[in-house]
Amino acid sequence: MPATTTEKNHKSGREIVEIENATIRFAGDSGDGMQLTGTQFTNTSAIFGNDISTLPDFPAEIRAPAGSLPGVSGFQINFSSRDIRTPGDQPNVLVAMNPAALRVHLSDLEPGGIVIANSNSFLPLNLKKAGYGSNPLEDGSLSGYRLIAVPLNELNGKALQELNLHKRDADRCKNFFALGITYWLYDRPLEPTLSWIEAKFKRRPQILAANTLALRSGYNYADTTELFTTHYRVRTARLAPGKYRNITGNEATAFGFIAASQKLRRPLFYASYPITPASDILHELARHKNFGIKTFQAEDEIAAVGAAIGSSFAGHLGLTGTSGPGVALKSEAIGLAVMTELPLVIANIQRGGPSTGLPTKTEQADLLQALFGRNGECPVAVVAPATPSGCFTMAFEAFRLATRFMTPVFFLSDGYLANGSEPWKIPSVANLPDIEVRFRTEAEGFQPYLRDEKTLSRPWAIPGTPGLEHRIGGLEKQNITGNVSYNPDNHDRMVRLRAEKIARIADFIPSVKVFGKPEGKVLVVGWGSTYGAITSAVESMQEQGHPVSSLHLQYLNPLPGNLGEVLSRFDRVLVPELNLGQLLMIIRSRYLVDAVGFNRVRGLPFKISELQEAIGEML
Amino acid sequence: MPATTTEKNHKSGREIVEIENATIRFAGDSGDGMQLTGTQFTNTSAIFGNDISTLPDFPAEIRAPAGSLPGVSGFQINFSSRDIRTPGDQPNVLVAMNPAALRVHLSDLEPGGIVIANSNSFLPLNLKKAGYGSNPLEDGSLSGYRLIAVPLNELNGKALQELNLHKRDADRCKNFFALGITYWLYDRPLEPTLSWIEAKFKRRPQILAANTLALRSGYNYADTTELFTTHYRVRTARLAPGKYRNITGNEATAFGFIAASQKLRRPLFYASYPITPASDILHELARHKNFGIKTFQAEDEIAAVGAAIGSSFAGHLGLTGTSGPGVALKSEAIGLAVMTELPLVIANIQRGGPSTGLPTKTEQADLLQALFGRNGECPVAVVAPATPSGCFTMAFEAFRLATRFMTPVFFLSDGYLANGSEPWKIPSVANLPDIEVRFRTEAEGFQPYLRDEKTLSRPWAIPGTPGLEHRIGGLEKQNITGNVSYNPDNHDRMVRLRAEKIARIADFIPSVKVFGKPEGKVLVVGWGSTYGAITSAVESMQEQGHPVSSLHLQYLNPLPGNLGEVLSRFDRVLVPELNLGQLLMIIRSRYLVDAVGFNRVRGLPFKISELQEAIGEML
Amino acid sequence: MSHDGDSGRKGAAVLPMRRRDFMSDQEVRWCPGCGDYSILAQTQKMLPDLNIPRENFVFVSGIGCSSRFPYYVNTYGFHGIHGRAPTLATGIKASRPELSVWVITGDGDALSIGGNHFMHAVRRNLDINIILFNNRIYGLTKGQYSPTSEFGKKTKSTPAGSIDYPINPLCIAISNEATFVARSIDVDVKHLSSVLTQAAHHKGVSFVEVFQNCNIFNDGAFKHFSERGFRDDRTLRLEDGKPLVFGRDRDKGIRLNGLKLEVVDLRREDSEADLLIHDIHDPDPHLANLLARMDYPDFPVPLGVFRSVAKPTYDELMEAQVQDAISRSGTGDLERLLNSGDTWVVK
Amino acid sequence: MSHDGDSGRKGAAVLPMRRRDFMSDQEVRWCPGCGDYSILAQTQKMLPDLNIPRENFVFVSGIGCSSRFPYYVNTYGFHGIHGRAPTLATGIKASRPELSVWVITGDGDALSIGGNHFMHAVRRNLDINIILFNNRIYGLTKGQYSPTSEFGKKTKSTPAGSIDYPINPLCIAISNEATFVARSIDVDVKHLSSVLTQAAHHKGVSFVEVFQNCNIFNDGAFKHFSERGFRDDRTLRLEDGKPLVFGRDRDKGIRLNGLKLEVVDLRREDSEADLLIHDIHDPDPHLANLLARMDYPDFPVPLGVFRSVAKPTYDELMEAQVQDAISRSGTGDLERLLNSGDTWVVK
Ligand SMILES: Cc1ncc(C[n+]2csc(CCOP(=O)(O)OP(=O)(O)O)c2C)c(N)n1
Ligand SMILES: Cc1ncc(C[n+]2csc(CCOP(=O)(O)OP(=O)(O)O)c2C)c(N)n1
Ligand code: SF4
Ligand code: SF4
Ligand SMILES: [Mg+2]
Ligand SMILES: [Mg+2]
Repeated sequence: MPATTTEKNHKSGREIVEIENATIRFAGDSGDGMQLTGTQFTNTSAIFGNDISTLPDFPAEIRAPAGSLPGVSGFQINFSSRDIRTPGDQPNVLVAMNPAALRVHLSDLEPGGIVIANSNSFLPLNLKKAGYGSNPLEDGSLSGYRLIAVPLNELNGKALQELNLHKRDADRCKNFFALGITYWLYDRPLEPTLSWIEAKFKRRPQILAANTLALRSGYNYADTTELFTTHYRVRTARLAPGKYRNITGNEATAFGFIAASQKLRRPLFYASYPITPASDILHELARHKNFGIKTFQAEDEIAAVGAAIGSSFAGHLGLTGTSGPGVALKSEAIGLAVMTELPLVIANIQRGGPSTGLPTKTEQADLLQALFGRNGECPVAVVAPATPSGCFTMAFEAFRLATRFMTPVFFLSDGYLANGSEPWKIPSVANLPDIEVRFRTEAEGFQPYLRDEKTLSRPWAIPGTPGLEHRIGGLEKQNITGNVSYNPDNHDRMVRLRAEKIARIADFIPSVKVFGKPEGKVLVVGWGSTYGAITSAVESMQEQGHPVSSLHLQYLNPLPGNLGEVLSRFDRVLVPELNLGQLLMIIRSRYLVDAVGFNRVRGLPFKISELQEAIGEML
Repeated sequence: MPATTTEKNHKSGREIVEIENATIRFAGDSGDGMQLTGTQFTNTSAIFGNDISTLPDFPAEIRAPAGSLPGVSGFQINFSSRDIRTPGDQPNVLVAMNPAALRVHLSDLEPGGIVIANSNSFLPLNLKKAGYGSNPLEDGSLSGYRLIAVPLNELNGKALQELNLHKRDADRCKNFFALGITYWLYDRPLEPTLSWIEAKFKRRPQILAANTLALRSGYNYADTTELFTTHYRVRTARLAPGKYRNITGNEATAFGFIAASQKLRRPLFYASYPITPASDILHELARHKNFGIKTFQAEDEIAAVGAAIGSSFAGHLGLTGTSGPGVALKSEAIGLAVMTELPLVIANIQRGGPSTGLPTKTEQADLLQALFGRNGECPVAVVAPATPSGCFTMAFEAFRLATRFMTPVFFLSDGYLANGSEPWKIPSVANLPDIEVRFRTEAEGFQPYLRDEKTLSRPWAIPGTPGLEHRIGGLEKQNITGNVSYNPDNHDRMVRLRAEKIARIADFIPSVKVFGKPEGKVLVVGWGSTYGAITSAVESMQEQGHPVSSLHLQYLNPLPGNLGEVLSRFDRVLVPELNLGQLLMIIRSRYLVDAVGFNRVRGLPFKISELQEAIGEML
Repeated sequence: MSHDGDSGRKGAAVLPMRRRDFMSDQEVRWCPGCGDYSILAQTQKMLPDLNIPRENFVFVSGIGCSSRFPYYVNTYGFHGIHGRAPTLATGIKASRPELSVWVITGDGDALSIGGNHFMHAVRRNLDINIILFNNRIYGLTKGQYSPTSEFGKKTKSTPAGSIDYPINPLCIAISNEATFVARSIDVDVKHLSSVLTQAAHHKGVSFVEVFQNCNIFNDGAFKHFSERGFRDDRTLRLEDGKPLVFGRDRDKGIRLNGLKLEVVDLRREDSEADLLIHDIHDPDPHLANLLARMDYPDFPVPLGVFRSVAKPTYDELMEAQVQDAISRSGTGDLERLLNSGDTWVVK
Repeated sequence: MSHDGDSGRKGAAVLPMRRRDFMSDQEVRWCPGCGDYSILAQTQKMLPDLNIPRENFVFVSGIGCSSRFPYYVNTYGFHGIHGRAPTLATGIKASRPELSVWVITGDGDALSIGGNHFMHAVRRNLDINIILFNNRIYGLTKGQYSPTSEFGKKTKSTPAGSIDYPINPLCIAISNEATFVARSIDVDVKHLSSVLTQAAHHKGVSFVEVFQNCNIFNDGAFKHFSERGFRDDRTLRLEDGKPLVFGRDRDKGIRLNGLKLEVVDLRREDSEADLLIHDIHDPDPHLANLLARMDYPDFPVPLGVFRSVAKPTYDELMEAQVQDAISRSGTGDLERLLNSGDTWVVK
């Protein structure tokens, strides 16, 4: 957090340092409310006007054993007065509610960074659970950091004394006390959180009072004591003018689908079986039934995709969402949708694999599954958002393509996008692309597999339309008539037609744009959630004068038509992915370019610094 | 069928022409017994000592409507005094039991080839069903062929008169009458079929007598009438000395698995859900319970693979078999086997896709599904037999690798291999490779994910072993201890270890051998069931002096270690596949070679001639 | 909500329809003699009488011989994948409750691979008709035993006899609280047609098991009770509100003895008084359950409607939640949605 | 057959085992207060008494909070994938009948995604123990409704209330002819331990539903009948051979009225004579079915063993077919197999 200007705080008299951006990480037990605390800090900073980017990181267990290492839950926020694209490589401040949190997260903290630790929880049992031989708050092992040990339980307990709460209930508020401290540290307004507390607990006045008091007390404590010699101010970011809100990827995804449904004037039918990190899309869509949305929690993923296909056949917008293991189960049915050439969107919110893997961590390792994870030649379109708010656009795009081309479309998000958030300039509905569905209604000349000349798509002829009665299914179809056909030449033709139909989508999607010079030494090619880290890394390399450019693919199948040509303008191509080289394989095979991968499969997003290093090695 | 020598038949006095090889196709209604007729002709020719190759081709319906085009069932046999590798591009003789059979198959017949048609079935209704405006036996449209119209029902009926059968029952024998005719035409011995009839119908003397009589009468009819002016002799092939049997791919597959079980001294557990064209493996294995084999017809494919994994965990040889749609369903569980690092063999008898596709037709379009059809980085080994009898070896290999490397292995056969047959020189059991399983039994130092230095495989420690109690599962594992771990670096390490383990298999499989010169202009690279056609095409191009070689991959993942080097020795690489270019993609991406695909997706094997043409275009 | 209505209601056929209006142009490809023909014929005959526009019918199936059915009916049709027809039907019906949705399935399709979807479609009381063609064998894959095959059955996959205890489809349906449960048989075309009609009229899930002969792989599976000569003695026609009487001479009945059923010889006992009275509307499924477990030779095989009770359907409940949301919060307004939550303005 | 025997029988522990022998070194990661702890504790306490060598136990599970169970038991264990535990168990048990196989599953795991495997494992009478932790919610995915959630339940995925009619797991098991069916509850540790022990001793499939409190997402789901104050009045302890009596003062009973059950006030009626006598060995499942459908408030909630009948198990039948094949055809001879059929010699 490079300081820019310094002034004296009017109230405390202590120094206030103006900085460009800061990164703070809250960490504690699963039960300590860290996700909530992080979200409050995020919203406050967003409303305050910073650019933000967040990274929640929580265990697969609901409430892993108190004090244990696997039970640690974290939430990182990067907030800035400039454009930022990632949650930050290294936090400047770590709030550690217990020894386990300290142990798990300390290594990420910047050298000399601030540790705010709840000293009340550094008791022998907790220290042992975290694997500490001695108390790090006392044994000098934190000498490389600025340690602020705060007896949170004690202070918070005292602050709430007047309310006569049970100790347990009072203790539950200590995260707000900690939040108050950080608000002072970064000169944040209390109002957004105060009004959130008010709205949330309006029916439970005791809790309302307790949380309010805890927050204020934490703030005042930092203000009055000499805990910190300085505090910081991160000014409003120079974001483009407009109305903003903070949005997570899963919210944006749900909104994008709703927007598509509204623009297409067809009801959305969302069929899903709960799975981390996709469940929140179901939860979100279920709340908006007044948009004509029906949500169906199916008995399993196969039922979900089957119902979505059925719904599409019936003329609604069939949508199913899941994560990798669920996609595996849906793959047979996706083949059916390919054969029957029905619109269908499959949202895969990728997580760490293989198998159950790392359910709450992020990864990009399902691209090849989306492309090839079915029997036979079974092409589908694939799109992938690059940022949390970008999920809106690509969700919308998924349905634009699915309905236009009568095809299944994969929407590949991931755990990082899903739960991460950023400020979103709310688009005006009028500016959304105009898209429409045209059902076939004329019986004259109707054939179920008659194809549109441009898109090769077949007509969408829905039950209830007189004269268009027809039968479709998973057996090979005769072109045009749609009758079952075992004819060898017809099969060959249909296999190629289905492939060609997907290939033609390339004419209906934007060309890739290069970030930086249109030619040069190194081109960095990314896709999906790595956008922020890649772009930031490339930008800083460019600022250092290196001949590096980047491009980011949001359309993975088909690839944009100009990609080959762009690739050819660079000496070397680097493809960073959170997998072992999936897009890399496609690019090498397709364009015969000796592209090189940079691969990390750690369940976490890239750090800007590691990408810079990797790019540096290519130069 | 090029003639070599000619002599006079001692009995009929008619010319007997010696030829090198011949191809005959039987075609009729599903109910006409064409598969049986073909099998008899095959076995007789095999026992007689020809080299043979067969291609059954039947509809997806059990008994499609009599006389209809989709109801036609065919069986083609290529038999020869030389080495042959394919069922033949063009039949020399077509036996057409009805108009539909003629219509469907005539275009494949060689110009001037012989049509033996059952004239009794060329009645107005049947002609109409087959789409004939007039009777092709009479309207001169067959003038380009040698037409032998035989009133089969009539002749057969008369021959069986003495038995006083119902007309319907008598008619059922007419395929044997036709078979008799073809036996005369190709100078085949009647004995093998006669003794088969005897064994088969020993409890039904009427049927026994009827079939015997029909066969003999057909033969005699051809012998006494002047139906044919010449007949043909295809001498015994110069096969390597040894004991032979005829074998289909599915039989050889089952035998290979049994052989692996015997050699590994572990019981086989086959769990499967019926599906064409894999079901016969279940049927075959179910008959050999005295080998300690347990077969389990599961409620679905997921249950089948789950049970196979459970069996492997328990220390048996877990095996599951299916076709593409079933693999789609199994993919989540295969991921579990990858994560738990258990041996498992998945036999995929590929058929036409996508979706239900063409259930009874052949295709090679599930390679990428085998490689990538799961969530996450989820590597497995893949082997693929090249010939029906070669299924034996590769099934055996699948278990050798699965147990040695503690990994799932895909065995990719296809409908053509499964149902096709060829003479098989029966291997001696003593000559089968020695392979063994070593279960971990020492408790001292045991760790579930401790790895063998060479293979990186973990120990197989089965329930019932005291002191080795441990837990595995689908969540990411800590290396060595096998405990659940969400640690980022451990995950990255495990992802790479799993990949590396599969990569190391390359050291345990044979190098690829080039057929032809080790360098040259064109290298044809194939895999799976296209072996026969590719090799034949390449051989004939070589005979014509072209600088063409070929290699055939039976190990698809990992690829043999010397492949890259071999590829580099040729100017151009052609990859013929019965898909849209799946191996092609891998080769291009891996070796950055501008390989070109030759792709047909017609549900049928390649013709030698089309491959020759494709190769020709590369020269 | 703001979407256009679906085009379902315009232009229904004006003339009364006939059987041939429901015959498609596709050649029927079952084996000659297959019981499926009869079920197809009865369905095509019955459909015109339902007074539903032809374009509002959707026939959905899985995979199997039976599942080819939709190709032959000239309505909308979806030949799905193995075992998944109920899932397709769920999407269709839940999206468009005005459609008449029929699931055609086999014993393997519905009870083996598709058991879970079958169970859940039934328990949700989706307003669809599920017709299970039970031939106690896998037809399409050429003769393996199925979940309804008898114990010990020798088939290609079980040369030493199957060791799976068979499933009773009616019991499964009833234990999932199916609101309409019936059984018929291919060879009794009048009965079949009547049962199908009743199923069609039931609102909620209708489950009909049809015994169907597969003359190629399991010929005569039902003939021990269904052949004309003794059909009346070995089957029991269920009639609502009537005592359970059977026999060619209607001389046998069924009564309750404690928790069990027993056959009574009406020639020996004096009255029908203590015979069980069939009651398809009983909200409790106990009677249906008892009847469903009756089997030859201890009992006659019951045919007809076992149970028919009213309960709100899944599709109507789902639609009601949408309407309710609209009436509570107004038709969704996208602009408002996007602008919901904490927002701020950057100038 | 020619293979080496599995190593299952050598070196069973000599000393009597204790609870802690069945505690693994893994930290238990359920939420504090979760009902799963009690089930784990009772299982670990009961296992030593079964006299089965520890190495012969295998605990198999699917995915869910409950499915973490195997990690905590110091036996062989397999944490599978969602809904598929019965399939893994089938492979383990069918391969190695000497192992004691336990399936640990949740209401979502067993009845939603895994419904089909559950059904088929039960109907095959595989000799395994299936313990269903029914908390009527999806715990691990943070609180969506499950197939056993009550109609109208508001959860994250059903903000307007669920519209699925709940499944009764016991009825499903019974309709699949489960040979052992029981129910217990986390808070009654003695009862739970006794039911688990009986399940362990049953040969054939044992199905035990355990009501389990999820204090995070569905707290108090069972407290309306299970709280100490009125537990005896609102639950019925099933005891084989005994009349169905309940109540703190054992003053209420259950009797049959025609096809239905009714509650009798024993203080008013003179005798227990016409009360139903519980009979777990009745080959007919009617009584079990009637009991399974009893629910509060109309009836007390029955706990205990509903049914326990003997029937050959799948694993033993499968093993018998292998042994039978060997005794009929001799141990498989590979050389002979490869040389079977028509062969010929080329010289
Ligand atoms: C995923 C999948 N698994 C297996 C099959 C093969 N298969 C097709 S139909 C069928 C069973 C047919 O039996 P049933 O449902 O009883 O129908 P029937 O043919 O007897 O009418 C099977 C196993 C398939 N098509 N798809
Ligand atoms: C294929 C697949 N789909 C979905 C999930 C997500 N998932 C994990 S557990 C679970 C349900 C848990 O509910 P239940 O079985 O009742 O167990 P509980 O957590 O309540 O003990 C779901 C939906 C998954 N892991 N895998
Ligand atoms: S195989 Fe059996 S069920 Fe299938 S069409 Fe033929 S007779 Fe009917
Ligand atoms: S979420 Fe519920 S079921 Fe899961 S561990 Fe916590 S309390 Fe137990
Ligand atoms: Mg069937
Ligand atoms: Mg649960």
